Parts: sequence; structure tokens; C-alpha cells
Amino acid sequence: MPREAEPSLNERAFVVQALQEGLRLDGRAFDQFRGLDLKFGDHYGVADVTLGKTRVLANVSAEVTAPYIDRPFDGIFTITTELSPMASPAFEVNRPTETEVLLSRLLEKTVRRSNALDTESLCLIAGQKCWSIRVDLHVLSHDGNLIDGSCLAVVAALRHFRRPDTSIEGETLTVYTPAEREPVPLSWLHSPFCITFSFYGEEGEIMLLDATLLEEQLRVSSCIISLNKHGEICQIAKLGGTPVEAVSLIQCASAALTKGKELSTLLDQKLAEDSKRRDKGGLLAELSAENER
Amino acid sequence: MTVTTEPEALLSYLQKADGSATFSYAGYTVIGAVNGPIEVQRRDELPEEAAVDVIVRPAAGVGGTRERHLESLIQSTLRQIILVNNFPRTLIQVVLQVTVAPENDYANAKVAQANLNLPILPALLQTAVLSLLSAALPLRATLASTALAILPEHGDRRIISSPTGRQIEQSQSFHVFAFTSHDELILAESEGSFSMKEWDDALAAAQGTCYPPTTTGDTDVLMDDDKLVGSDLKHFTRSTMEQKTASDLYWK
Amino acid sequence: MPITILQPAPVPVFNDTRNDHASASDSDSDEGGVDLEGDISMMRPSKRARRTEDDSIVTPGEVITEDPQWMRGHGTYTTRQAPAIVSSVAGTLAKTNRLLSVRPLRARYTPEIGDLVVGRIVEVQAKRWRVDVGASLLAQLPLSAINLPGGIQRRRTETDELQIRTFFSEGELLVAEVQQLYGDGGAVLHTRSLKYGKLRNGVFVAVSGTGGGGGVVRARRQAFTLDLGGASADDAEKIDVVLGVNGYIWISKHVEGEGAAAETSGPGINRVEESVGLNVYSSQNDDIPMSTMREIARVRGVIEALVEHGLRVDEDMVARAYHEAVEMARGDGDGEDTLYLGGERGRRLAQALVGR
Amino acid sequence: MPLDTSTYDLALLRVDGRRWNELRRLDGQIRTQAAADGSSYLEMGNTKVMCVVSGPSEDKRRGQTSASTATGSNAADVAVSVVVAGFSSVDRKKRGRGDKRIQELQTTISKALASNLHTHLYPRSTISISLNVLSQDGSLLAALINASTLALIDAGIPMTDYLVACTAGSTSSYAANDDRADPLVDLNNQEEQELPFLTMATLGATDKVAVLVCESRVQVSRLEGMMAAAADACKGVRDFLDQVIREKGHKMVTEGTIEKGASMAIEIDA
Amino acid sequence: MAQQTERIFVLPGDQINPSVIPSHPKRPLKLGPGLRHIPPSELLPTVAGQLVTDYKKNSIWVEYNGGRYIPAVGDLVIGTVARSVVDYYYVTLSDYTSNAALPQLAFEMATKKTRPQLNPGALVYARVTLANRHMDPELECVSATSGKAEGLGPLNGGMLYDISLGMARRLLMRKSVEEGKVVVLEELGSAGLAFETAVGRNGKMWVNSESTKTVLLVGRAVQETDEKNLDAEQQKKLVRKLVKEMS
Repeated sequence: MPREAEPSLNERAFVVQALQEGLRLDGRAFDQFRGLDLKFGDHYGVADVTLGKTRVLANVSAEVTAPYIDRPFDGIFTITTELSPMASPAFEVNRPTETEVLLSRLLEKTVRRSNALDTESLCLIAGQKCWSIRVDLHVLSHDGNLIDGSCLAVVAALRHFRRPDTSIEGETLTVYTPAEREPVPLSWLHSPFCITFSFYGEEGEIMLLDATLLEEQLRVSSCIISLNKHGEICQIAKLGGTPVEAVSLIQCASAALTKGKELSTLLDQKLAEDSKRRDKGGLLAELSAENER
Repeated sequence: MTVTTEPEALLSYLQKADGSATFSYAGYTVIGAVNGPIEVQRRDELPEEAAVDVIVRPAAGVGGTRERHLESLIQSTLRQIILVNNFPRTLIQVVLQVTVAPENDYANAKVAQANLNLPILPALLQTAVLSLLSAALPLRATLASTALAILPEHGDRRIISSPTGRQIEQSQSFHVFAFTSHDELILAESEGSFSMKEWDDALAAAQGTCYPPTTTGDTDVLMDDDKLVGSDLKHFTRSTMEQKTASDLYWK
Repeated sequence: MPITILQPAPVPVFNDTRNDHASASDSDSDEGGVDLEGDISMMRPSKRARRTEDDSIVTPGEVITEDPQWMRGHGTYTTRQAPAIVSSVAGTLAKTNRLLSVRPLRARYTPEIGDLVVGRIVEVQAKRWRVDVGASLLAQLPLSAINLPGGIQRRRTETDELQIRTFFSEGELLVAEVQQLYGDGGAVLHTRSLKYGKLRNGVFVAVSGTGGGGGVVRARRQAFTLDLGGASADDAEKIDVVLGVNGYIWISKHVEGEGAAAETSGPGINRVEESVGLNVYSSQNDDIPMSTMREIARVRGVIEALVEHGLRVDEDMVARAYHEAVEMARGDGDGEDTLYLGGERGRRLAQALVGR
Repeated sequence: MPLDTSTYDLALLRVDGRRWNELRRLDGQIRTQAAADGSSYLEMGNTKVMCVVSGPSEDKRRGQTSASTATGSNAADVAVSVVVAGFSSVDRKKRGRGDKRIQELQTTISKALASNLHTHLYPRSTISISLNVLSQDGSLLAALINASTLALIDAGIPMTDYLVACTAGSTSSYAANDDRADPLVDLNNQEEQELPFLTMATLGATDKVAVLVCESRVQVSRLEGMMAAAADACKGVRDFLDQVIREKGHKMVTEGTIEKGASMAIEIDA
Repeated sequence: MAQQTERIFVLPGDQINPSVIPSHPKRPLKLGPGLRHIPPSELLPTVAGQLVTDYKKNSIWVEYNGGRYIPAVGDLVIGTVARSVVDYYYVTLSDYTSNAALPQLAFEMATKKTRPQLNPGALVYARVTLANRHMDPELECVSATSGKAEGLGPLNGGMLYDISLGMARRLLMRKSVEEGKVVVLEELGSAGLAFETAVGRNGKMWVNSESTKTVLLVGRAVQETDEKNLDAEQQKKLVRKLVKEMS
């Protein structure tokens, strides 16, 4: 199996030395993100997040299916995060790596278990028909901080997504095509964001945000905090690594809140821009649809 | 819904891969990444040539048998143009990620597992070739590929190149061809019912789109002149690559 | 291996401290609306556990001394800010001049030069074998460190390299001495003496090695011949016992002029070494009489009983325990064929030994 | 909704009659398996786990494959496997090896222990830890970490300090923005279902946090209180584990299996 | 290189106009990278790039940037020691490729007893001595003819940066300022910074200096020049900007 070459001793020593002097390789401040860009696709439910050289794409799709027998009043909501060799040849198809398992668990806990999407609203006919919402996360390029980027992409794509409108008359369910009725957004309850902290030094006293791949390879420990702009923590994961003073973790939480609010504002703003752009396009699309008929 | 009729491409924009390309054409957008030659797993190792590994991933889901079929078609095609003998006991990995497939406003198909099928094959092939060029892997030649549908029309038949999803649904037969830059037919896949004559016509039409006979056999390498507007794929590939080379070698 | 889960014992002293704590906060809670953040401060200076005076056991994280005159040895580490020597294992303290070290209650075998070990070949490489000796790393046995058939003066040839498996192959057992240690703790073995070499005609037992916990201990003699003498009603047989320092034990039929006792009782060293025949590397057992097999099994049972009851395993102990076991078998009237020394019988055996 | 919060307000007693900072009954043993290098059995209330440590030993497979990955990580690997018995909980759900939740647990335990153990002393080797969950009643991750610590001490593998873990919850759920929310420690299954909680592992009695896992929604402001309660509970757990080890040590000294240790007392006085 | 005026762009498989192929009466034609010869006399490009000819040296090649490093004899490379076995170090030249072998005696003054002890993760500056499609590459850190290190050997301290293969080639040109149009290092030097660099053809650049800041600055200046395709003027501007930021 092809393997990632690990950083040399020189790089290890230098990066840590520079951090101790308060310097990062790319000249960023310790709590500064790389250039963050969020784009929406032409279709609904496609979000493309670029974070420095890291790039992830989330794609939402929906279909009508039967609900799980033990949850007749809930729709189905899944997030798939299969890392393809596109991000790194070290990822093999059908063989999840630790990175993949942790990423998928984090998204699961942050977005699904925190009830960001109201799954009850996806129910059409109890016990018989419901919507199945599926998010596919594609990692196109991996240069560190996959988690923060992926979480933003998933939340953005879900908020951008429109599912076909439906109506129920008696026992008959009608699903309208986009030409018949304008698709509707999902019932969204809150937007959680992941913020990853990387720790360096003997006692983890140095703390970085948005670490690059090299920085991630050299960190002694990390802590991922997911929260929404209301200050509700959805998940905390400091999964082992060098022990860190409890006080600094509490500081992380408040730093995460600040950052989460920033991301939240950014997302709202991008969504607003997109709907404005779409409004213009919407008229045109209707016209062209008319013509084709 | 607007369908891009003009092909568009972006090269080498995934910094972590050896070569990459995004290609949009006829409503499809595909991102390709190429890594190679890299270390190969023992079980896939070939003693005299590089193993070529093609992975096709749909926008939603991880794919099934249809994708595996497409992968095998692309794999056997690419093996013909890559100089695999240059890198024995290595691996050349081509990953093709579909990001946009044409949507049909008039049907609510089962979208969660969108079917990738023959119509996407030209876009996949084209992306793969651009990615390989971007990775500077030694090739025997480049290739171009196109799709055609034969539609019934007033008792007669009409050949449509790069048909829309709707047209494919109505068509009697559907064909995909790929040609190398040496004007050899390298891939032909057909579906539906058609006569030999129709197939010949389709082939000719495809050749016109990919490599117009006017320029084939042309020894002219200084094709800077834009007399022929880049409507055919050969010119498209050439001009895309030329731009990239120019910007890479800006210092020359 | 059976799992022993003992009856839960009543919660020890710990309970008291908890109660103190609970009652202390009780009064607080009753008043209601307590500021909890103030109650338990996160800023409290971290305090390491200090060792209590009369305690002979130290545990991980326990500060042994802050006196800078001591040097740290195995089982300890030093802290950065306040220079202190802290224990990293649970065990007993040992002082050698100014060196402080902690002997763990139990640990895997750590090789030392000169140790006699019993090992098992796990891998055969071009010019060496890799041997499991129960340490954290596999030990090496280079082809150049064994006696080749044909005497010590014989030169090692390429033919020997090609037929390396005729000397030792995977899964075979041997007794050897640790000749050299690498920086990472890996051991290099040698079998260049008639005491060492391939093992046959017997049975293998693994108990925990040196480091504590009732295993084999380093002693004057690790290999000895157990004289069954009059103990057994049958003919006076002898049994060879090799107690590898690493806790691997070999109990076998005694062969005159070969094996453990050969060194002292055998003929002149040179002559013997010249006489090394292919026989040394044979993997075929000799004929072993029924009675000898029975006694080998008994010795094995005795050793397991010693370990189970936390007693040390050395020559003296094994010999005493063996005779005790024979007596027990006779005394119980079950006849000498009773070899089983588990459960109640084992306990009796242990008590008999300790009580003496 | 929460059964216990209603009663809690009245008597300040939890569903099982404990006060907010009381641990459940702890029971621990080491050396439960003679064949293993180290082993332990731990009960935290009705959560019961068993741990077996083998190694550090050289993995033959590893010797070949990971020699080239050894860059910079010249230390022992810590491999953890967690098996949850089907009968350990009421729903008797069978969890496969590929279960991501279990894999996450394994990674967490392995990374937490690796930073505490002095793995650099054992280059090119592997320390394998097998954990079996026999019964689940909340605080599972905490129990697994505590059991591993016990078994590793039994195996005599050097470490910086005890790695001890405990859970802490908050009496009202995230929805009720109650300022008077009290923290609770060592939650049982019922409390875990009803209340927001976190699992925290600290290095011995210090406030250094090796593991902090929270999977429920809770206000940021609640975090500090919960962490403080957990840190205090961890100290209690450490005292208990230390007790278990010392008793075993005393027993061994009394039996004469090991030599009595030298005392520092005189030297310190002098 | 200077002889030609027109840019000739080629795609793999294109036919090359025979008039551009240099035909020196005496010297044999030298084929550079990106071309293959099909007997008897056909030349075909295998990559997309610019066809470059040098009439003086009677050579022809395709100039391109990108792709993965493929070892060629004589290349100077920077590698990371992956592991050591008896007599050899295995050295990683790029991610996901099989390792190159560096004999432990291929160092200056190395004998069985005095060979350098390199731990996994150590960096070495080496020359490729064997590059063959069927075998793993081999390296040396000493000149076989002079027995001297000539600047090769272990690299201590400093920082390793990834750069594009094209950039590495330009930095390694004998006249990197004139032909390669990279002035950034010279500019940094004249701005009063003291540092040393080593460039590997495999797209690696090692920078060392007394001051951490200087290393960071040099690394960023070169990487930015590479990524943003800066010309000489822009490079000077960049250096001025970075130096100002630092002080």
C-alpha cells in the first residue's frame, strides 16, 4: 500500500521551534484561518469549501423511501464520508482509515445527533413513506483541517438544498417535479460548526487553529469542539494525546464560540448572496422551461 | 437548466495531486486527479509495465456495477495511450469524481443513487486525458471522445451529437466513440438498435467532432492560427494545454 | 487459561475519604444555590501524590524524593520543573549507592548480559535466527554464534548458510546465553557451549520472568539436575531442569554427557566440543520411559503450583516442592500416579512449603 | 422529562440515591489472568469490564511492514481492541468489528494511553490491550480507561501517572437554560440517557486532561462546572486504583514473592 | 535556447516538423526529456509542453512543469532516510514511491567504522547514481571520482520546503538568474539575510539560517514565487515586502 512520507526530523524540529518563537510557516497568527472560500453549485445542495489547499465538496440528494421500522415517524438522514484516493493515494477504496472513521463520527455527532436537521419533518406517511436525505462528502484535496472544512461544507450544502415539494390527498402522495412546483428547503433547526484546536509543546501549551497537514502531523494532541452560534456545544472530542491543562480547554471553548459565530455569519451571508443570484436565474429558467414545452 | 455546450477546463488546480483537471461539457462536470508513477501493491504489480488504476465516483454515493463497468472501459482505453512500459512495477492512479450531472426538471428520478451511464463516458475520458497531460505522464497520443444519439424524426433518422438526457431517452440508439490524436478509433460503445449504415454515419459524425479530417495528417505543429474556431475537441485540448504551458513557462 | 474473578471485596479505605468529601459539601448543598465553580477550583495547583512513610510499595506518579543527591534508575523518571524523582511503575524501591530504582511487581523479561534463557525460534533469516525469549523485542541468534557440527575449529561456510534450517528451524526450542545487548534493548544470544543448544526429550512451561510476581529469579544456578533418588519408587532416574531467567522453563529426561550437567561432570572441554556431532541438532526425541514422563509431568505441576501461589521458582524451591509433592501423593493414598496439583492440593503444597 | 431531575430538586438525591459528587461502588482487581502480561477487572457500579495486556512484544508482521513508517515514531505502538459483549446491555445489540463507535473508542483509548506510557523505552514493539465489556451501565469509556490503567500497571509498563477517567453531567438538559444546574459525577445509564454529560480522563490527580469527550448538547457556560466536577471525581478514582495496586503489592511482600522495598524515610530525614 | 524565436507547442504524439530538429553534421543528436525515438527516424513528443532545441549542443527536448519526480542519473536530490538495514539507508525521494538505496559507505571518508549514523527522518543531499525503470534508484553522497563530499551529505537543522519540479530546475541552473529568471534568492541575500540553501531536483528545497525568521522568509519567498509565477520585477517587490514585514 502506498504510504504517505512522514515529515523529516528537520521539519519536526523546525516547525516546533518556530511555534515556540510565535511563528507559523505561512506567517499566520495562531488563531487565524487560511483563506476560506465557500461556493454553491448550479444545482441545489452542492457546497464547495476551499480552505488553503484543502478542498471538500458536499452534495445533498433526496429520495422517497420507506422509513425504518423502529422509527416510523422519522425520515432518514445519512452522511457518507468515503475518502477517495483523490485526496491522497494512501486512502484506499473500501478500506476506511482512522482519519475517515473519526471524520465520519464527528460529522455524525455534530450534525446528525445534535438534531440540526428536523428528521420528523421528513416523514410523509407515517411508517410508509418518508424522505431519505443523503449527504455525500468528497474530499478533493487534503492539506489539513479536513474536519472544520467538511463540517462547514455539509451544513452549507444542507441549508442550500431544496427537496421536491409534495402533497398528500387521502392516501395518495404526489411528488412534484421542479417544473411543477418550486422545491422547498429542509426544516433546519440550528447550524453547528466544528473548530479544531491543535496543541504543541511538552504540555500542549501552544494552541493553533486551522492546522495544515504538516502541522497536523506534528501536533501532540488535538481537540475538536462543535457548537452553534447560540453557544450550545454539540460535541467535544479530545481523543487522547498529550494531556492539556483543563483551563486551556475552557479557553478553547470560548475561542471556538467566537470562531463559530464568524463561520455562522459567513454562511448566512453566502446563502443570501446565492439566493439573490438564483432569483435572477430563476426567472430565466422558467422562461426557458416554458419554451421547451 | 442551462447546459454548457462549450467545453470548459481548468488544469492542475488540486495542488496535492501530481496532475488534475476539471472538465465541463454537455451538463457534466468531472474532476480528475492523477497520481503516478507511485508504489504499487504487490498483488497489482505488473513486471513489465505500470498498472493503471481508474476510480470513478458519482456525485452521490460510491457507485456500483455501472461505475465499475465504466472504470474498466476507461482503464483499457487509457492503457493504450499511456506509455506504460516506461514505468514497470508502478501504479498510475486516475480518480474521476463526477460533481455535476445534468438534472431533468421534468422527472423526479431516484436521485440518491444517480445512474452513471454511457452518456457520461466522453466527459470522463476527456477529463482523464487532461489530468494525465497535467501530470506530465508520457503518452503515446492524446484522445478525444464524443457521444451521439440517433433519433427518429418523421420516419427518418437524425444524428445528434452530445445529446441531452431527454434526447437520449427518446433515441433509438446511442453511441460513444473515442479517437486518438493519430486518428485511430480507440473506443466504440453502442446501445439500442441500429443498422450498420447508421453506425457508420455515427462514426463519421463523431470523427468530425473529435478530429475533423481537414486537420488530420497535418504536419503543421505551429497551429497558432485560429482559423478553425475551437469547436472540435482536438483544438480544445490543444489550446487548453497550450495556455497551461505558457503560464508554467512564463519565465522562458 | 481460566479467568479468576474473585468475590468483590468490600470497598477499602477509599470509602472514608469519599464520605468526608460528601459530608463537607453536604452543608453547602443544603443552603442551595452554591457557586460550584468557586467550590471546586480548576486553578488549584496540581499536586502529586506524596509517598506515605510506612509504605513499602510505590506506585506510578508517586514522588520518591526531591532530594537532588539521588540519581534515577529503572522504573523512575524525573520531572522538569521541580526536580524530583518519580516512580513510573508499581513496585518496591531499591537503592544502590546513589541510584534509586523501582523493581516492578511484575514485568516482562528485560535481558541482561550473561542471562541463561530458554527461547523459541520464530523466524529464520539468511544468517541468523530470531528467537522469542519473552522480552519486548525478539532476540537474535547469529549463525556465527552456534557450535557447528564438526567442532569449534570448523570454519563457517556458505553451505552452512544454505542449510541454516538443519540447525534450528521455526518453532524449535533452545537454551542460550545473552551475549550482547543493543541500544534498543534487543539481545544477541549464543550457544557456544555444550550447556546450550537445542532442547528435546522434555516439556516446556512458561511462567512470568524476572521482574517480580513469583516467576523465575536470577540465581546461582539456573540449570540443574533433579535427582529423583529414593523419592520415586522406580529406578533412580534423573531429570534435567532449565529455569530460563526469562521465565521459560524446560524439563527433560536427563542425558549423560549432554545438556545441563555436562559442563561440570563431562570430560575435558576441548574434547567434548570436538565431539559435537549432528546429534546435537536432532529434533527427534529419544525413548523416554513411562516413569520418567510421569515425573517430568510432576515437576511441571509443581512449578505451576509454585507460580499460582506466588512463590519464587529456583533450584531449592523446586527440589523441595517436588519431594513434598511426592510425599503428598503418597500420603493421600491416591498412589504416586496422582500428578494433579491444582486447586486444594496446590494450596496445601504451598502452605507446606511456606510453613516450614 | 428527566426522571431524576424532578426528584433531585427535592432531596438533592439522584435516582440511585447518590449525592451529586458521589461515585458508584468501585471494585477492582489486578492479575486476574495468569497467562497475560497484565490483566484487570473493574466494576464501576454495574458497568463491568475486563482488560488483558500483552507485550510489549515484537510483532512479526509489524517488523516487516512498518519498518519504513518508523520515521520519528521510534516507540512502541499501543494497539487497543474493544469487544462489547452482546449480553452487556438490555437491547442485546450486536456490534461488529467495523462499528465506527467502537473504532473511535479504540483510537481514543490507544492515543490517551500512548501519551502516558513511556513507549520510547520499547522501540519496534507493540503493547496490545484487549478490553471486554461484560456489562454496561453508563460511563463506559471511563471504565475502559481505568481498567486499562490497572492492567498496564500490572504488566509493569512504565507510565507517567495513573490515567484515570470519570463522567460528569449537568442536572438539566440543554433546552432548559437553568442557571442553577448542578453537576453530577459518574453517571449511570439512565442519567446518560436523560442528561448532557462528558467523559474526562486526567493524568493522576492533576488537572491535565488527556481525554475529553462530550456527545450531547450543552451550553458552553456549563462546561467549566462539569469539568471541575469530573476532575475531582478523577482524583477519587485515582485514590481507589492506587489502593487496589498497593493492596496487591502488600500481599506480595507479605507472601515473600517479592523483596521488601527500601524506605526513603530515613534519608529524607537526614 | 536563445537561438529560437518562436514558441513551438507540442502535444503527445504530435509530429515534429523536421526543419526544427537540429542536424549537426558531426555530433549525435541528443534527446532530452519528453521525447521518444521510434526507429528508424521518427521523433515523437510524449508530454505537452514547449519544444526547445539547442543547435550548439545538437539537442532537443520538451520543456514542461509539473508531474512527479522521476529519478535520472546525475540529479541532485534531497531525501529523507526512511530506515536503515545492513550497509544501506533507504531514502524517500517523494511521497508514495518506492525508496532509493543509499550505501552507508557512499559518504565522504566513510569506512566500516566511521560511516555516519543517520536516524530515520534524517535529511540527506545526494546524487542519483542509478536510475533504471526496472530497479529502485541508487544514491551517493560522495563523488566517486574525487572522493570528496562536494556539498553532499546529511543536512542538519533548517527546514525543508516543497517546490515545483520546474522551480527546482530553474534554481539548479548554472545561471539561474539569467536563464531561470529567479532572482529571489539573490535579492534576499542582498537584503542582508544570511542563509544557506540546497535544492533537490525532486522538488525539495532546504533552507538553513541562524535565525528562524530568515528561514521562514526565504521559504515563503521561493514558494510564493513558484506558486504565483512571479517575474523578476515582482520577485524583487515580494522580497522587499517580506523583509519589511519581518523587521
